[in-house]
Amino acid sequence: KTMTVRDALNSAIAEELDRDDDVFLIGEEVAQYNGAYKVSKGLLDRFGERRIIDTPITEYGFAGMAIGAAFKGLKPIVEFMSFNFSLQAIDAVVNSAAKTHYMSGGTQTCQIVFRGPNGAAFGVAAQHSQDFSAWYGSIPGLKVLVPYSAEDARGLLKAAIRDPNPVVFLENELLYGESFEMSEESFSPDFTLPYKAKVEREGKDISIITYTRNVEFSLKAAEILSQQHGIDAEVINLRSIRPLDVEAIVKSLKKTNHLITVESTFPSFGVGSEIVAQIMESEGFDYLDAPVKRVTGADVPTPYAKELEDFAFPDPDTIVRAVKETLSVD
Amino acid sequence: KTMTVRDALNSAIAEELDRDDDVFLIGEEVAQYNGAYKVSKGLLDRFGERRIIDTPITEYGFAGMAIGAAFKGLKPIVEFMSFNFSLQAIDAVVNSAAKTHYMSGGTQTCQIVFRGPNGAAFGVAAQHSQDFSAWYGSIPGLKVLVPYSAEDARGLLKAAIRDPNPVVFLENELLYGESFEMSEESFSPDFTLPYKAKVEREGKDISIITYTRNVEFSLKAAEILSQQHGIDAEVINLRSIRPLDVEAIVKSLKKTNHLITVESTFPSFGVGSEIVAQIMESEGFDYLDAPVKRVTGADVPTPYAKELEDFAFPDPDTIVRAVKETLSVD
Amino acid sequence: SETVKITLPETSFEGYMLDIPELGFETSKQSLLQMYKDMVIIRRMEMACDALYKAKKIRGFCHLSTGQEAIAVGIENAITKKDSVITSYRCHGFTYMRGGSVKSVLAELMGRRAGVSYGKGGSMHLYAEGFYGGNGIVGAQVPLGAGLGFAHQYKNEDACSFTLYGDGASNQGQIFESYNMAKLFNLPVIFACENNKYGMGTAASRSSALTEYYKRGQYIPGLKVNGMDILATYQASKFARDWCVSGKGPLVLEYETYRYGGHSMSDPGTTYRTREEIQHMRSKSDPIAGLKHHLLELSIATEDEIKAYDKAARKYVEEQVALADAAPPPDAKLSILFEDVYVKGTEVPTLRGRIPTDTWDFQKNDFANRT
Amino acid sequence: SETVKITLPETSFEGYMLDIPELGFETSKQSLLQMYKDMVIIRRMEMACDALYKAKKIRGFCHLSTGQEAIAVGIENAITKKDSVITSYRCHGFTYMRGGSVKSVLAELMGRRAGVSYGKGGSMHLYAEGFYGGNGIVGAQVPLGAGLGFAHQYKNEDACSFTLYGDGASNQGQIFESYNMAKLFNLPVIFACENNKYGMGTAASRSSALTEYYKRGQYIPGLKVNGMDILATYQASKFARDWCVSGKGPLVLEYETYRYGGHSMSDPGTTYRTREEIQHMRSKSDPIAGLKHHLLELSIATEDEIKAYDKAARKYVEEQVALADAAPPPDAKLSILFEDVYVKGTEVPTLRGRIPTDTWDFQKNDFANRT
Ligand SMILES: Cc1ncc(C[n+]2csc(CCOP(=O)(O)OP(=O)(O)O)c2C)c(N)n1
Ligand SMILES: Cc1ncc(C[n+]2csc(CCOP(=O)(O)OP(=O)(O)O)c2C)c(N)n1
Ligand SMILES: [Mg+2]
Ligand SMILES: [Mg+2]
Repeated sequence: KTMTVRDALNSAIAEELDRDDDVFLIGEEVAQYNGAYKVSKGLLDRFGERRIIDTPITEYGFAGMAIGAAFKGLKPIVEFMSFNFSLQAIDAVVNSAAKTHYMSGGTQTCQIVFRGPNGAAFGVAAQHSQDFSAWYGSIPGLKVLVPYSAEDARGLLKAAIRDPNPVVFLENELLYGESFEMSEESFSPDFTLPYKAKVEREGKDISIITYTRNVEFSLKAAEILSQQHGIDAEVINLRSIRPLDVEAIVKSLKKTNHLITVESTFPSFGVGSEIVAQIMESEGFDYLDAPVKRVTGADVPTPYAKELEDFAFPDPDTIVRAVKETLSVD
Repeated sequence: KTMTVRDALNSAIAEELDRDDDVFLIGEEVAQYNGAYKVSKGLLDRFGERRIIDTPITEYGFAGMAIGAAFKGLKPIVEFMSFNFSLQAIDAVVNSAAKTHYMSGGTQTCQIVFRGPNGAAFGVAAQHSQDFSAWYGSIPGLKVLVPYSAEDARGLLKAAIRDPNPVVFLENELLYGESFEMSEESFSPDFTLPYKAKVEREGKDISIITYTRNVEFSLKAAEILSQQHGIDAEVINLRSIRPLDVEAIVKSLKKTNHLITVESTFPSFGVGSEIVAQIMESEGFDYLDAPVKRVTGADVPTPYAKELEDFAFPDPDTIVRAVKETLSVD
Repeated sequence: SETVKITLPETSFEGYMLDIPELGFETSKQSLLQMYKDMVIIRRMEMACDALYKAKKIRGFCHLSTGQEAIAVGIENAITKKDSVITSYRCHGFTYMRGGSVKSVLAELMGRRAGVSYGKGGSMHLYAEGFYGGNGIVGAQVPLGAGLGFAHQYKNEDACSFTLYGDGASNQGQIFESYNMAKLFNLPVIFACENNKYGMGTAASRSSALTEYYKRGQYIPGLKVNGMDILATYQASKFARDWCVSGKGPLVLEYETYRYGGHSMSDPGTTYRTREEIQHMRSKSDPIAGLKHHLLELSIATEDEIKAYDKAARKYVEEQVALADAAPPPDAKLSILFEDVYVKGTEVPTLRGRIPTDTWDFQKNDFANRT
Repeated sequence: SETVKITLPETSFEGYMLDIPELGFETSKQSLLQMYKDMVIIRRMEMACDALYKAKKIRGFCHLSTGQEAIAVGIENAITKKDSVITSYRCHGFTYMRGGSVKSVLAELMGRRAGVSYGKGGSMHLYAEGFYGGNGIVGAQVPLGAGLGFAHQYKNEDACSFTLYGDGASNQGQIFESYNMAKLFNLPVIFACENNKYGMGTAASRSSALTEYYKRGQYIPGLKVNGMDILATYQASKFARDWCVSGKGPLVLEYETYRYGGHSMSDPGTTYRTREEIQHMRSKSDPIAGLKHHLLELSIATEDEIKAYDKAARKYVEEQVALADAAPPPDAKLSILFEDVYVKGTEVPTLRGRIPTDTWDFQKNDFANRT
């Protein structure tokens, strides 16, 4: 059976709302409009205004309000219409949600999920295209999840909603409509996923470490590599940025001795940078037969024109190029 | 002759105010109170209310207002009382200051400096201790400077104020009162520094790449290493995070074949991570005789108690440990 | 040119802590005609956007101002080139009025090098002389607009800043921060709320505890204006400019208006409001029909002349569409990708592409790592 | 216990869109005595902080509430344990009133494991049952406080949230965002501004275009209270709680008060205001002296009894200081450093120290990379 990412998210939220009266969904256009991207479709009808709450366009205000509610034991799911707008609320997320448990010596919890589409969509230009995985990923006190498939989305979101810590849940607008095969167990209302990487494709020549939509591009690249160059790439879907499953990365590297990272964040201080540093500091380093190469978003505010935008984010061809350069193949 | 960092900043601002009527200073307590940390001492008296402007506690508002003024050709210097509070304004800095020149196809400039103390002071706990160098450093459209000495502070701030691009200028509160030797030329009103790394101490055994207050700790560590272990460390003061002077790093590495990074940001997706990744992607990689080790802030919201806080940020001992581990010395 | 005397209906304005503008004023026939032509061109331009979007020639978000044309046109006629204007993403009409040609606006929307932002900004990020964008983050432009006013004051210019934002945006905290500073510093800023009754799918009354947006400055005087009447809009904008330029400090304006279409191209605009409501506004309050009525009544133009203008406008926009569509996109080159991140000549030495071999070196004006 | 009848002076309150509370009310002698004792203990505690700071036993920022004691005490006496309180960093008195012992407050300030936050928060980050901090980012606690009220409403509790912030904080945008949502959702939130006339070195009139903070909710009723009079403060807080709990929605309270000391320990507090001003407030409006006067006048206590209370309070605080000072700091261990980043049992597998060998493994409960 298959499911779209949108439906996976919707069903995960609905089930958790069913399961626990303390869970509620809050954000811009989540209720009457059914969500800007229809992730919350039908939820207002089913759960009513107490549980599905439309807010004014005041990100700092409603994120802060949800955090306060979490301080009193509620379990809010906060939808940012886009994580680009979470910049208006990032002080609340970082200073109030992430740090309070520590500052209070563990006496004050904050069970909350911040979710919504992260990064770019098509043709939405610089202010609507930033990927925040590395920023949120750097904050102790947060967990940061990055689902790719519908099963990821369902299992990780349900886990996040039940996690007693603040979780940042980064979706991808361009994946909402995509359908994925689902396992039998993933339909269970108790299906949750651990925050561990998943091997999406086994391979022996090179490891491609990636997440969200770039998993798709990496799988495509792996096909091209296999068919055109006889290169057998292993593709690893990180699923989580914090914690970062370094063990899984190193395990794959030990097998393939070659590795690239693929992400859509700005290149500097990004997810790839951290992975390289982690490898360098682990036994993985000794298994490297070539330096790790990072495939990243280009170091530009995202341009609008398609001809330029096409250079701004990874695609299968670029991944293929990076692999070939890493393996010194023409 | 010597100068404190505070005086260096103060004189740089005063001279640039003298030089160009479009330059003004704006922020909380910068005028009548002479600055929360007295960096702007005497400037109100000298330049008057038109040029030295106290604002309400509304970071988003006054940062945005200054950006708007920059759109019209003024050259604001925005003081954040601490960069921790810049989180309330970070949307304006990133989405309005950094991206507008690009989004406008180069038709709209934004000459502005955001400055103030970044990172921790003593005993100020989690909400007042975050180091934002990697975050701002990741944003194309910004430049990000990190002065260490009084000469750095003077030369880089004057350069930043004259730079037609938005510049984030990260100071360190704990350095304000420290005195440094100044070169003759650094007293010139036309003294500016390029955004390049500086070799603070030459050495042949290992390169320590660092910035701001950690330069001091690294120099101390180098002394200990030299005296107690006969290790000759080269200490490099980055001075700039964006651009990052990879050339200088690699040059040093080629000489020493060993390298560590030292910074006070959270460890993940930090400055050290990026340096490791840059080395991996450069010819520097071939010169590494041991993996690069990162010395960073610990992965915790900063604790208050000194006994714990002492573990939160690098100190000379930890740097010595990292060097010894890297060189496999007991 | 010949002048006419206008008397606005009593219902045009509602004041808050101020005396409303004169209802009677004189203006030239010529300028009324020009207003008409401009509104028609903007409407035609928005219709062209709609069609081009549906033809997949415009990508991403695209927000049309159909129904709201009187605001951009009324303001521009009331101000001078020295004044500043800044808006949200719903900015096509303002860009045109500030001097951006229809071609250069549409070329931008189609991602062409001939666009006002050289194809880098798209629909939400248009700029022109004295027009500071086209800003995509709801509410973000308001402190920027206060800063434009700050600069006018700093430079001792007789000019002001028209800072526009929506009814939805009106609740963003930075707007209140801006109100406060503008009042404290007595800045020549007009906080101008385009109240089109909805922020996306949210009716004003569901987003705002106080929907009298002209009062939201609280300690700043305010004026509500019938934003569907170009004459009221013009007179109010002139009043507002005079207010600011004469040193009275900031003012809050509320233009009551209506967007005929959806919020953006992906929103049909009919799930959160009735078709009757839209139809009612279109047929009873349309700013173009309203001015046409005046032109006829004041014998400034005949029905035939107006038809001719309409036809000319349509033809003109069609030509501009063709020119825009004929304009090439930016070259698919990394040198163009990396242009404009920094001011030319002051770039960081290199900028990285998606892989290290795509890194650009500004000094070499070539790839950094290729030989 | 015996009751007394209080009649507040006319000048105690100023209302905005509401009828001010009754000036006359009954209360027990016992509770007035307790208020007195609590205020004296808080003052003594703050004096102890001052001394401990000067002795370098307290580090970092430390903000005292000397002069403002009537607010914490008045509120606590007016509310129940079910209600919520949240404040800025100036939070010692509130923590004490919500149930944190003097010892546990001072231990926290001295960075001891026995502190309310186990030494991890320090002066600005105190917590207690029903007290949600001690928050260090100016204004950040206000949306959080609205969320506390939201939770009370969601859970259908007869309880409200006292959300405190300063005159300086009152201009932060998120406060207006919170006002708006609280009104739209009819939340039981009291937005309580402690107007102590200065935000750091900035006088209220230089930070705020409208210094009548009780009116800043605009569409939310407001009440100004003489915050130097514990009886007025108590009565207003009770009124506010009743207002919210009876379903009337949010309320803005302004407690007019004064801080005797500097903003924090590094501020002498005398560069931006005159010594005369401080002296005047101290001698004419002190909340403790004011209540003492009532106690004498109402024959609740004699001069000697009060002296005895004062002495007892001093002795008590001295004992608590000694106990706090005798309490050990947290063990200098990485296991303690990394505790509380996440909820126990749900940590990320490892957290990194300053170097890789200092990485902590929660499963192993030991270093990850050491053998
Ligand atoms: C900070 C932020 N939050 C949310 C959005 C998404 N968004 C774009 S427009 C809009 C509605 C704005 O409504 P209004 O201010 O009334 O302006 P209008 O579109 O009606 O002109 C929303 C929610 C955004 N761009 N920025
Ligand atoms: C967002 C932010 N900006 C600035 C500061 C620095 N700061 C701490 S307290 C303060 C003054 C606040 O004044 P007010 O709100 O009147 O409270 P009071 O200190 O008088 O109790 C400032 C500017 C901060 N902590 N957070
Ligand atoms: Mg609207
Ligand atoms: Mg104050």
